[in-house]
Order: sequence, then structure tokens, then C-alpha cells
Amino acid sequence: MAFDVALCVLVAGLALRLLTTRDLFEAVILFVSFGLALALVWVRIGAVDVALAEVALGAGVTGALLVNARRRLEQKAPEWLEAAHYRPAAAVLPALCGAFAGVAGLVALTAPRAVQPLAPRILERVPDAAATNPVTAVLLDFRAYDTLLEIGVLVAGITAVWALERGRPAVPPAATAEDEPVLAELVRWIVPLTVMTAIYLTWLGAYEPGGAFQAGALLAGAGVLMLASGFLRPYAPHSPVLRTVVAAGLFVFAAAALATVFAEGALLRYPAAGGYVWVLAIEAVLTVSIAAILAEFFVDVPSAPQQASGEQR
Amino acid sequence: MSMALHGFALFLLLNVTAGLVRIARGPTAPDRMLAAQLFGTTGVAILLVLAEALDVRALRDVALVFALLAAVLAVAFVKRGRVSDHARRNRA
Amino acid sequence: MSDDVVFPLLGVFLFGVGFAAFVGRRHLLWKIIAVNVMASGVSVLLLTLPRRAGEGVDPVPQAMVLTGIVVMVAATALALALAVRLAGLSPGDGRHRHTRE
Amino acid sequence: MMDLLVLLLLACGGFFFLAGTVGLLRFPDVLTRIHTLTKADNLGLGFTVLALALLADSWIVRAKLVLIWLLVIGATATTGHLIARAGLEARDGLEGRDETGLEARDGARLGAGDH
Repeated sequence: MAFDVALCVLVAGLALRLLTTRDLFEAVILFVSFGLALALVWVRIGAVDVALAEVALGAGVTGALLVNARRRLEQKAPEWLEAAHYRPAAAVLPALCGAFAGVAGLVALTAPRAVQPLAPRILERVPDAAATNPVTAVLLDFRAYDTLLEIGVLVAGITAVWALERGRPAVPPAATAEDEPVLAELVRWIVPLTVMTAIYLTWLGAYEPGGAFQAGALLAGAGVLMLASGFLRPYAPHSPVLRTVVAAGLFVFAAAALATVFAEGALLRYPAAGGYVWVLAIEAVLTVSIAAILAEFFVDVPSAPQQASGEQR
Repeated sequence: MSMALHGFALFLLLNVTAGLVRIARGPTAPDRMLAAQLFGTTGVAILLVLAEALDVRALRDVALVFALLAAVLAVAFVKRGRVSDHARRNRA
Repeated sequence: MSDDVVFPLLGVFLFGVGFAAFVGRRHLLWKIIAVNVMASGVSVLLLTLPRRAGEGVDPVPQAMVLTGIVVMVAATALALALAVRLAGLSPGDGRHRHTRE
Repeated sequence: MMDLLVLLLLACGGFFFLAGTVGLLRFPDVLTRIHTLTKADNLGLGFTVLALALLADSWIVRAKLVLIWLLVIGATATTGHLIARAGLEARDGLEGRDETGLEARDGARLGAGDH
């Protein structure tokens, strides 16, 4: 109990500080810490699946993305790193938002308790589902079409980022292993272990907390590690290998949806006997696709004009 | 024993909270990075202790994921700058 | 105060403070971070409010939040790419401007 | 007896975590503060893992605990090394190194850092 209160104070304090500080790097580091603290909140609430994904994303992809974005701003528009003030006339806005939040809080706390809780009805049907972990059952069986669309959102996201970076120049020679022997050794140990853990989590997802999203986020973390340390040369966006891997999850999921329509007469209703195999196969492909998409977000676009100005110096 | 473990988890959490002051104070980026790393180590400890105290096995997997990815942020922070330095050096 | 109250209050606080920063701060990166904080607040509320009805977490909101945070990372990545692109186009001090001076 | 040992180990772990936090807040610069990450906190985690290993009910759990500890040690040792160099560069206002990998500190002071 005391732990919960202390945790909430910590998370609230982190949020307050990271949103009001003037130092962008401090905000980035605080945001990563915020994500990790939030993972402890999920643990205390009992949402271990969410905690897994939050930790994998918070420690792996999100922080790296922000660090990257900050660095690119530093190169392209250094003035963006300064003058990050509040709008002076906007002091009234936080007050309004506070009042709004207060009302929302009042409503949230006094709202009638859930009239018809879903949980018992879900748990009742889980034994018949294709997975015994209730969260995986919801994600890939009961509401699988939702998940299908979410993968679609991810693919759309990476497509949009590619469109923004169209014509990105060849990636500069990355630092190599001999440049950084200590880091190289760590990567050689960590990456295989991470891949193993990701496979374990994908498989475990059918029974216990774990699954495609968590394993994909973890694998993306390993991808970021390899990209940042120069072990993995980024593919060009038009590379057929990269495009295949990115689209594979959506494609296989959609194909499974079509197949079930023909075989069972309903979208994503798996055959009674082999549901588990279907879910595991879909999850395996999803894991790889999600990991590729998340890691691809991290791939840097070298800023050509900046390098020219560096030379003039 | 459960009581002691819960108390220990609370102690670690307060410890982390105090350590985070270093992120706010800085003064340099490496200082802030360091404080975040410290959060990682203590976070792993908290998760392991809670796994035992609450008897939830899966929390050890969360701690494992935490430990596996502990280096990513620092590597992204240090390395990407180095790559551009490297490129610039080669061009010069 | 039981933990039935503490966590929803945290969710409301996160949403409120995120919204205030989203509106009040001019810097695009802070706006992006602020939206993320708001989303975290929503996630906390989604997971904790139905919990008051009984024991354990409801698997449906858990699945929603799980996919939600992954999708949020994708949205953040796209927003960051847009912000960086904008920074290259318009000189300024990080405020949201469309025109060159 | 066992419980007493566990409590003792937890107390040791707590002591080192506390020492790490005190060091992080009180030490004067980055290079000294790195000690708190790579030494104090890893030792604190080690004692914690030892205590939990005594409480664990199977060898698989113990193996996982030790694996996690080793991973954290490896990660913090490496990041400590990287952060230390970033700290040195920040202190000396240096961005690059010369081809031998040695830091051209004096050169930078003379304004020759850009080759």
C-alpha cells in the first residue's frame, strides 16, 4: 500500500518535471525513466503483459528514438534546443486543464462500478480459446480483427516515415567492432540471448504473460542495439528484404483471416482442433514484423547539408 | 518474510526516487544518463523482489527483459554521435 | 485511501498535466512527449477503473492497452520524423511556425 | 535460521543500494559517480539475488536470477565505460579522437581539434 502511494508520487513527479524542464536531453532521460516507473505501476495493477511491453519499449525503442530525434535537431536546427519556454500568456491554460482533470477525476471516482464486468465472461470462455493466457486469447482469438488492424497501423506508420525520408542518402560508414571492442563483446553476448528470450516469450504467450507484441518490442531493442553499435548496416527503404519482413505480419494475418472465412465461415474463427497452431504461427510472423518495423523507425537519416557545413568549419 | 520483502521493495523505490534527483540536477548529459542506468539496476532488483513477494513468476521475465535491454539507451546515446564524427573525420 | 483510488487519480493527473503541457508548450518535441504522457494516463484509467468491480485485471482493456502502447510508439516515431523534417525546413526556435522569416 | 540469513543478505543489499544513491548524489563529477553504477549497485543487486535465491523453490529460478545478475553486470560495465568516455569528451570539449584512438586533448585546447 505504501509502495503504491510512493510509486504514484514518483510517476507523477517524473511527469511533472519532464513536462516543465527546459533541457531537452533531461526531458528525454526522464521520459525513459517515466516509462520504466510506469511498468512498475502495471506490475502493481496486475497487468504483467502490459508491463512486459512497456519495459521492452521503454528501455529499448522509445528512448533511442528520442535521443536520435534530439541529435538530428541538434545537427539540423540547433536553435531548437534552446528557448523552450512556456508561452507567457498561457499560464491560465494549465489552470484550466487542472480544473478539467479535477472534474474528470471526480467523475472517474464516483462513476458507478462496472455494471457488467467483462472479465468473468472472458475467463469463462478462455478454456475454449486458442490460447490459455486470457490476454493472448483476446488479442488473437476473440478480438483478432482488432489486432489485425493494429498491425495495419504499424505498417502505415513505417510507410509514412519512409515517405518522409524519401531519397535518403546512403548511410555513412558505421563505427565498426574494432572501433569499440568492449561494446562489441557485449553485443555478441546480449543479442543471441535476446533472440532466445524473444522466441521464449512468443511461445510462452499462449499460456502466460508474453506474446507477439512483447517479444517484438524486445527483439526491436536488440535491433536498435545492433544498429547503434554498427553491427547491422541499415537496409535501404526500397530493399525487397526489408519490405518483405515489414509486410509479412500483416500479410500472413490477413491471409489467415481470409482462410478462416472460407474454411470456417467467419473472420478469424480458427478450426476447433488446431487453433493453437494457427495462433502460434501468426504470432511468430507478427513478432518478426513488429520488431522490424519498430527497429526501422530508429534508422537514422544522415543530414547531408550539415556535413557540408561541418567541412566549411 | 513477505512483509520484509515488501518493505525492501519500498526501500528500493525510495532509493531510486532520491537518485533521480541527479537527472534533474545534471549538470552534464552523461550524469543524466548515469542516473537512468542506476534506475535500471534498481528496477531489476525491485521486480525480482516483487516476483518473490507477490509470487508472480512472470515478473522475473519482466526483469530479464529489463536486464537484456539495459544497455540500449546508453549505446544509442553514445554511438550515434560517434558515427557522424567518424564520417566527418573520413571526409576531412 | 485504498489503491482503488490512488491509481485512477494518477491516471487523471497524468492526463491533465499532459494536456496542459500539450497546449502550453510551444516546442514540438515536448508536445509529442506530452501526448505520450496523456496516453499513459488514459491507459492507467482503462486498466484501473474496471478493476474496481472485482479482483484481477480485465483482459480486454489489458489487450487494448498492450496494442495501444505499441501503436503509440509508431505514432511517436512518425511525429518525431515530421518534427525533424520541419526543423530542417523552417528556421526558428522550436516553436511551431509554418513560414520562413 | 534461513530467514535470518535472508534478512541479513537483504540488509547488505539495501546498504549497497543506499551507498550507491548517496554516491550518485554526493560525488563531485561523472567519473567518480560511475563507481556507484558499476560497483555499489551491482553488489547490492548481487546480495538481493543471493537472498532471493535462498528463497527460490527451484534451480531454474535460481539460474534465471543469476543470469539476470550477470546480464546487468555486463550491461552496466559496458555502459559505464561508454558514459565515462562521453563524460571525458564533454569535459574536454572534444568531439573526435585521432586515428590512434588516443584523445588529442592538448590539440583541442590549441584549437586544432578539427584536423
